[in-house]
Amino acid sequence: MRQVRELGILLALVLLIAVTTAVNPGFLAAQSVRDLLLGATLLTILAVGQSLVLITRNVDLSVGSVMGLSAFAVGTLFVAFPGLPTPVAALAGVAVGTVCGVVNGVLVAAARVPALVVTLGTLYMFRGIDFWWASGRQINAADMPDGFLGLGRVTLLGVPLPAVVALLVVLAAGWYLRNYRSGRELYAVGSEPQAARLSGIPVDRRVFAPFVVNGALAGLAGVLYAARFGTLDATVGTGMELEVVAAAVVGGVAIFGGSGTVYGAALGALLLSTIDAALPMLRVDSFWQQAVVGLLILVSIGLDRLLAVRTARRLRGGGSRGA
Amino acid sequence: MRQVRELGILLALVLLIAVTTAVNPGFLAAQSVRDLLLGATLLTILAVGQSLVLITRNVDLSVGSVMGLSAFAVGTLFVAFPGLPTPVAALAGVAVGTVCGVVNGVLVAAARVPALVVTLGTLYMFRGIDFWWASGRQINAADMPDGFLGLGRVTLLGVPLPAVVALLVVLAAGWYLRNYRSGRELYAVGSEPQAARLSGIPVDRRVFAPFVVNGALAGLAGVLYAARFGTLDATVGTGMELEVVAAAVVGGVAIFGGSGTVYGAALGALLLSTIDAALPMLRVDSFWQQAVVGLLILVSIGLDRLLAVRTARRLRGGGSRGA
Amino acid sequence: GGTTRGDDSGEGSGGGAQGEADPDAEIPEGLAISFLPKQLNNPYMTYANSGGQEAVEELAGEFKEVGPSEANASSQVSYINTLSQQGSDAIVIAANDPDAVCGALNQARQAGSVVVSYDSDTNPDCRDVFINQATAEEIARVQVEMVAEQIGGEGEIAFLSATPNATNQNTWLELMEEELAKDEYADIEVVDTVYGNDDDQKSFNEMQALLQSHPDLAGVVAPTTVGLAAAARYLSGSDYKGEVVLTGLGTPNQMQEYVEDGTVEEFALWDPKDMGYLAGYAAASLSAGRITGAEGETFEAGRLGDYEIGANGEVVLGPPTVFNADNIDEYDF
Amino acid sequence: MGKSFGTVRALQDVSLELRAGEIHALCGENGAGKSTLVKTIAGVHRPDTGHVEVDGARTEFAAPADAQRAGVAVIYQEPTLFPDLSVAENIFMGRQPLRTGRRIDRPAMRRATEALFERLGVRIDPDRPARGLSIADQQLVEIAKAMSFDARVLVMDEPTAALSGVEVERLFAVARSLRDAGAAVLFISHRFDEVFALCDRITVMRDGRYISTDPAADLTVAAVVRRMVGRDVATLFPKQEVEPGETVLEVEGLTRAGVFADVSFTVRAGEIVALAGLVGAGRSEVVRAVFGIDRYDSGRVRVGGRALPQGRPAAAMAAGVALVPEDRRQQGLVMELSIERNATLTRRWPLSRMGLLRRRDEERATAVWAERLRLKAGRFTDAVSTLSGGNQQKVVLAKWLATEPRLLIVDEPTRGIDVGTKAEVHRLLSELAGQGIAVLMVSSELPEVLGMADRVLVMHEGRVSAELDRAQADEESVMYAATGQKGRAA
Ligand SMILES: Nc1ncnc2c1ncn2[C@@H]1O[C@H](COP(=O)(O)OP(=O)(O)OP(=O)(O)O)[C@@H](O)[C@H]1O
Ligand SMILES: Nc1ncnc2c1ncn2[C@@H]1O[C@H](COP(=O)(O)OP(=O)(O)OP(=O)(O)O)[C@@H](O)[C@H]1O
Ligand SMILES: [Mg+2]
Ligand SMILES: [Mg+2]
Repeated sequence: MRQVRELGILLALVLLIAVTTAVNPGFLAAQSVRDLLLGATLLTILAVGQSLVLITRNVDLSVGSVMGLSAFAVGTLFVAFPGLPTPVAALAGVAVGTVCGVVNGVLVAAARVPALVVTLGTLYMFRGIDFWWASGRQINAADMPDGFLGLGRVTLLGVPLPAVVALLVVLAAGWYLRNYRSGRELYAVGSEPQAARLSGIPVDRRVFAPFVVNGALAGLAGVLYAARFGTLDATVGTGMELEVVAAAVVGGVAIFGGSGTVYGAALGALLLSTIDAALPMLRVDSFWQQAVVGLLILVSIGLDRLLAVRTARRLRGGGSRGA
Repeated sequence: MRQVRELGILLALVLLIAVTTAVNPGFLAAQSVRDLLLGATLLTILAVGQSLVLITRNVDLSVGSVMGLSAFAVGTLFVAFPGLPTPVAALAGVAVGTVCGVVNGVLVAAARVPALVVTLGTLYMFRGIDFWWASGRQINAADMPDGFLGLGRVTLLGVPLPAVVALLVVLAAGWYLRNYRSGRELYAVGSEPQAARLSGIPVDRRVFAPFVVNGALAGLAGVLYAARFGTLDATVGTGMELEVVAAAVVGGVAIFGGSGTVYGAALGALLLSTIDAALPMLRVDSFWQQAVVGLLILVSIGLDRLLAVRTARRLRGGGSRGA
Repeated sequence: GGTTRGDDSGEGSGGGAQGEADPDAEIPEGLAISFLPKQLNNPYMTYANSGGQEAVEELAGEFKEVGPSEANASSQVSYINTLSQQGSDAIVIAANDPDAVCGALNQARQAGSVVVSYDSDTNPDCRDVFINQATAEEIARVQVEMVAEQIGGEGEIAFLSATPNATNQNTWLELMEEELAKDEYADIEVVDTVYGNDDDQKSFNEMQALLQSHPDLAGVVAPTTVGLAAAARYLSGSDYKGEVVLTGLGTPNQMQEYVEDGTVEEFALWDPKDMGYLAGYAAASLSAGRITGAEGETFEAGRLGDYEIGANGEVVLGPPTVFNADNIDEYDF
Repeated sequence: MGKSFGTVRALQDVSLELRAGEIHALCGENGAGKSTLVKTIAGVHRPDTGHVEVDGARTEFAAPADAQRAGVAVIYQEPTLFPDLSVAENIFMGRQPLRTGRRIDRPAMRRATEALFERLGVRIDPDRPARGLSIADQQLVEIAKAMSFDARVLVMDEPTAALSGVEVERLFAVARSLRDAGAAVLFISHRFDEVFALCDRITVMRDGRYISTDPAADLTVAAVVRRMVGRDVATLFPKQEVEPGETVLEVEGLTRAGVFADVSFTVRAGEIVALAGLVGAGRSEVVRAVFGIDRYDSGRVRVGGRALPQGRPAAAMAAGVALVPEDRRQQGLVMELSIERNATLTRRWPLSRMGLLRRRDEERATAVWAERLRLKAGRFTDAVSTLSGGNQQKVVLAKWLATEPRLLIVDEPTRGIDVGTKAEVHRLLSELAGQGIAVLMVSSELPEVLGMADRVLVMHEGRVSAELDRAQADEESVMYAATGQKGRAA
């Protein structure tokens, strides 16, 4: 069933790319593939982190704020120490994200308050800290070293470095979830918290950790944001949370916890990013674009659904399941 | 237990008002109470509709778009027929919302796709239609009749008419949920969809109806938005969904369905609106305001939590199952 | 509103003057001139582009308007790429981000397009000319004049701005404070600056708090179109109507109701249509080689007359227009 | 009728005839297809072949609501309650009594609920939410719900699995009065004493096929078992005699206000101690507290001489304690995970190296246990939720037995398990005790208690009312203590 879910999304993605390329062959030109990958990088990384949290039946709405805060931190660091090596700055950004994740995790695991409410609170908190810190300042490309800004141009076998990083994140998270005991326990916790507790799983710790990892990944996304866009103010990442959760859910991660994979979430992120990138290429009338985004999401889901039903019927030899 | 939940929020609300009034006595002046009530009206109506959907273990992210579409429809109607009576325009707005709700409901109930994904799709769809329709136009106060724009100044026993409407909506929904079979069945469906189906509850219909009602209420909110703010373009209501879901959840409606009341949701909406209105009164530095909003949400929830734990302990201390 | 983002003119050598200008060159017919606003569905931008369309049509060119539905830099980049692929002669852009669009713009320029920025500038390195709607000094001066006159030269005033992070807003606020420091305004005191985030509800809340906290407040200046309309809407429905002066930057259509019902007497803004018109002429002149973007060059802009290019390749449209009951009906944006 | 789930053929050409005024028993091994048949009758599943006739007329139930309208009331094997709603609402959902304006009449609903509980002789507050009800209480609510239908056909899928003697008697009284009123009752149980005490005719199924239907009077237990299993089954309670070793579990003065009070006992290595008592006596609560799921107000728990901290199942596990809980659905199994994952959820340490799981080992371990417990499943990678009730119970057992504990606590270990496997489970428990493991067993099945236990602790209203050793314990003495009548035997 789960594999099917991902297949459906993959199919939708392939179809979309095929149609777009048919209309505008430029879509598969090296440059625009690179742009597409770079564009999907941030969303993918965030969707992976979010999936970990969602799998445990929680949610982290604060990711946009965390990413913004981390991006601004990296920028400020470069302003203060112009010659800072890129890895150090990157580490600092990730550290900022991790701290935010720890705050979320502690509040959720300790206070046993719905994660939605807690992270809504921290969404405003972190954003507020960002505002206060920035105090209206803006950090521009000129404030950051070229080596850092050029990260997107470094390629490995033709793939831009940030995309490679995103890929590694996906693979690592997927591998971990599948092959490690604590990874499997995340599913158990999200699927049936009671049963998980009874099986001796340290539920609080398993709820806590994904928030931290998600925070760290949001921090990483912030670093990549800074490198990619070069202009930073306190509003970076505003409203991102919805898209991130959507990418994960489109990719088959259940908001009710306990099911889904990070590969699916990554595919979801790729699909949403591709929709965004394909529309201008398809010369869709700009006034219609939003409507088309919505339509494409619905169609992808419909396709996915169709496939799932087909497979289920085949497996089951017909007949409904009902209960 | 459920009552306690609402008590906690009520307490947080009273505390907030008390502190703000102590700092700035003007907060309880007739004008600002009126403003506060008017300000909370939209969010309250939307939170009530959203609660109905949440109770059935679904969610409607498209409310902001629906509200925007309905508001723009009302404005366009006035531009086309300048002398239109207010009730007709209001009905038209509600009708637009209802149609959107029907679309959501059909897609969710028929396609059995997670509501989050469906309504994310329609969020873009409806917004896209709004964009295409507005095509960059803006509708201004001058385009609408004074009688309509003056709705907020009409009072009933000193309470502004829109607030009265919101109150009626809350009471009607609360009454319905508590006293009617179909209302109770919404809880059943959200609490355990499998069991609901086994009990012979028409699950699809019970999932469908709240989307329609929520659409109609979002339409109503659109009408009130038009009357209150007087300036309409295609971006009205963007990003509203998060605040609406948050209001309901802060008020004790579970995102996992099956529990919570619309009274709680309304209190949640009132709390969030009051936080927004109180901060400027408290002269909180603007760079800090966001952070303080977050902090206040966390504190309210903490308070609520504290009360709940207290009561639970008291309940348990005395006798067993109470049979 | 279209007034929220930076027209900060960064450093750099100014409009990349390449080659020599030939003031007498013919403007060819059929020039493809594409307007890329910050965001498509923004009435302000739509109105500005209608001026651009007027200019392009006068010059017998091909007018085109494309853009993202949300104001962000990354989607502008893909439009720039598409336009340059299509071989557009000129790109007229209101940048969502001064730097993020630079790479794409420079690629387009290498491919033969000329680039004009309007409303909000890009980094000067990656465009030929910037059409500045008005200088910040002028904008500040006009607003101070208006409020001073309306409150009778003395009393407490407050500012209602957009977001605390909006650079252009902050520049204007600073310049207004400087202006108010002059002797002629000695009796005017600025008591508060609040931020409505260009959100209706938030602006309502902030106005309400301002009025509650400063019982003697005489006037409010809102240098943002969204904020001004929201503040006017709030005032017109509250007990303070007629007691507190409100002025700032706003669009005539939005403000018409409030000027008519007496909530607002006067407010100002540049004419965005003229700005688009001027940008259209500048783009055509660049494309034809009449100008290169170097300081001191002049060009003719149809009904607006002649303009001179200033430092950094900037062309200033002129002083803001003041709107009041007498002239508000003549504008439609 | 026929019904398949993918490759699993749950029903093949099964026919069943229910007459008005009879109580009809349905017997079969775990996974024989009994519940599937019930669900097909109730309109939950649609049959692939065949059909349902009511009063001789062919009908098709597209949904459970249709079956309800036709007068078919069903108690499903797994309780289907709404945890967030009150008990009264659970019973009357969709059929609440109304007053003017089609409003729900809450007082009337409450009264009706109390009347139903009165008939069943149970005390449950109609206004409390269903969440937190013990599995037995849930089952009672289900029974009350089915009774409230006044149905012509009442189907009960293992309603007694979680109940003890007194409740079962009451349920039987209710079933008989329904029969006498002309209703048809279909009764499914793995307890033969009940089947023979209650039923008029018995239908046997095996592997999804219909085997036979005969009047109960013409059959013996042995005959039914032979038809179910297709062979003879060895003795039910193969108790091994073991010399108890040192004390493993020591519970002293354990008290939790309102639930249990001053509970003290010990369990020694190699010993099987049974906790007997009526439903709601607090037995499950005691073992949950011992294992660290629930907190307690006072008292002490020691394992192997060392005190166990409160409220930490992980610590209990580390000390070598295992608990097989009674509510497998909510507490024992992660329904959406595969059989394999569930079975190995508690013992990944031995199966993993540096935290890395080795799938092949996982598969092998599952296969071993599946073999030992005769698990009937399609593939081990299927979700547990697709297993039959009894087979789910086997997965829970496997999961905990595999941890090789010092102290094994089992709460209703054979609930819903068929005769063949039950013997297997008993043999297993006895074998474990023989290896020196201490076993604490909560059971509502008196024969099981008497057959298996070295010592019997009887609980009544939260207190230990008697402690009987193997020789002293008989049906009478245990029931006396369980119902709170002092005097004899104690
Ligand atoms: N939804 C389902 N999907 C796949 N297989 C199923 C499903 N429901 C039941 N089965 C399979 O059908 C077979 C019959 O199951 P059923 O629940 O009817 O057994 P049962 O006779 O009630 O057993 P028990 O005594 O253990 O309750 C089992 O092999 C089970 O695994
Ligand atoms: N979470 C809870 N909150 C309140 N009361 C509870 C809770 N869990 C159990 N109870 C009550 O505690 C009492 C003891 O229940 P327990 O489950 O221990 O009984 P038992 O002897 O094991 O019976 P059973 O045969 O039902 O398992 C019951 O009255 C039950 O209703
Ligand atoms: Mg069964
Ligand atoms: Mg029990």
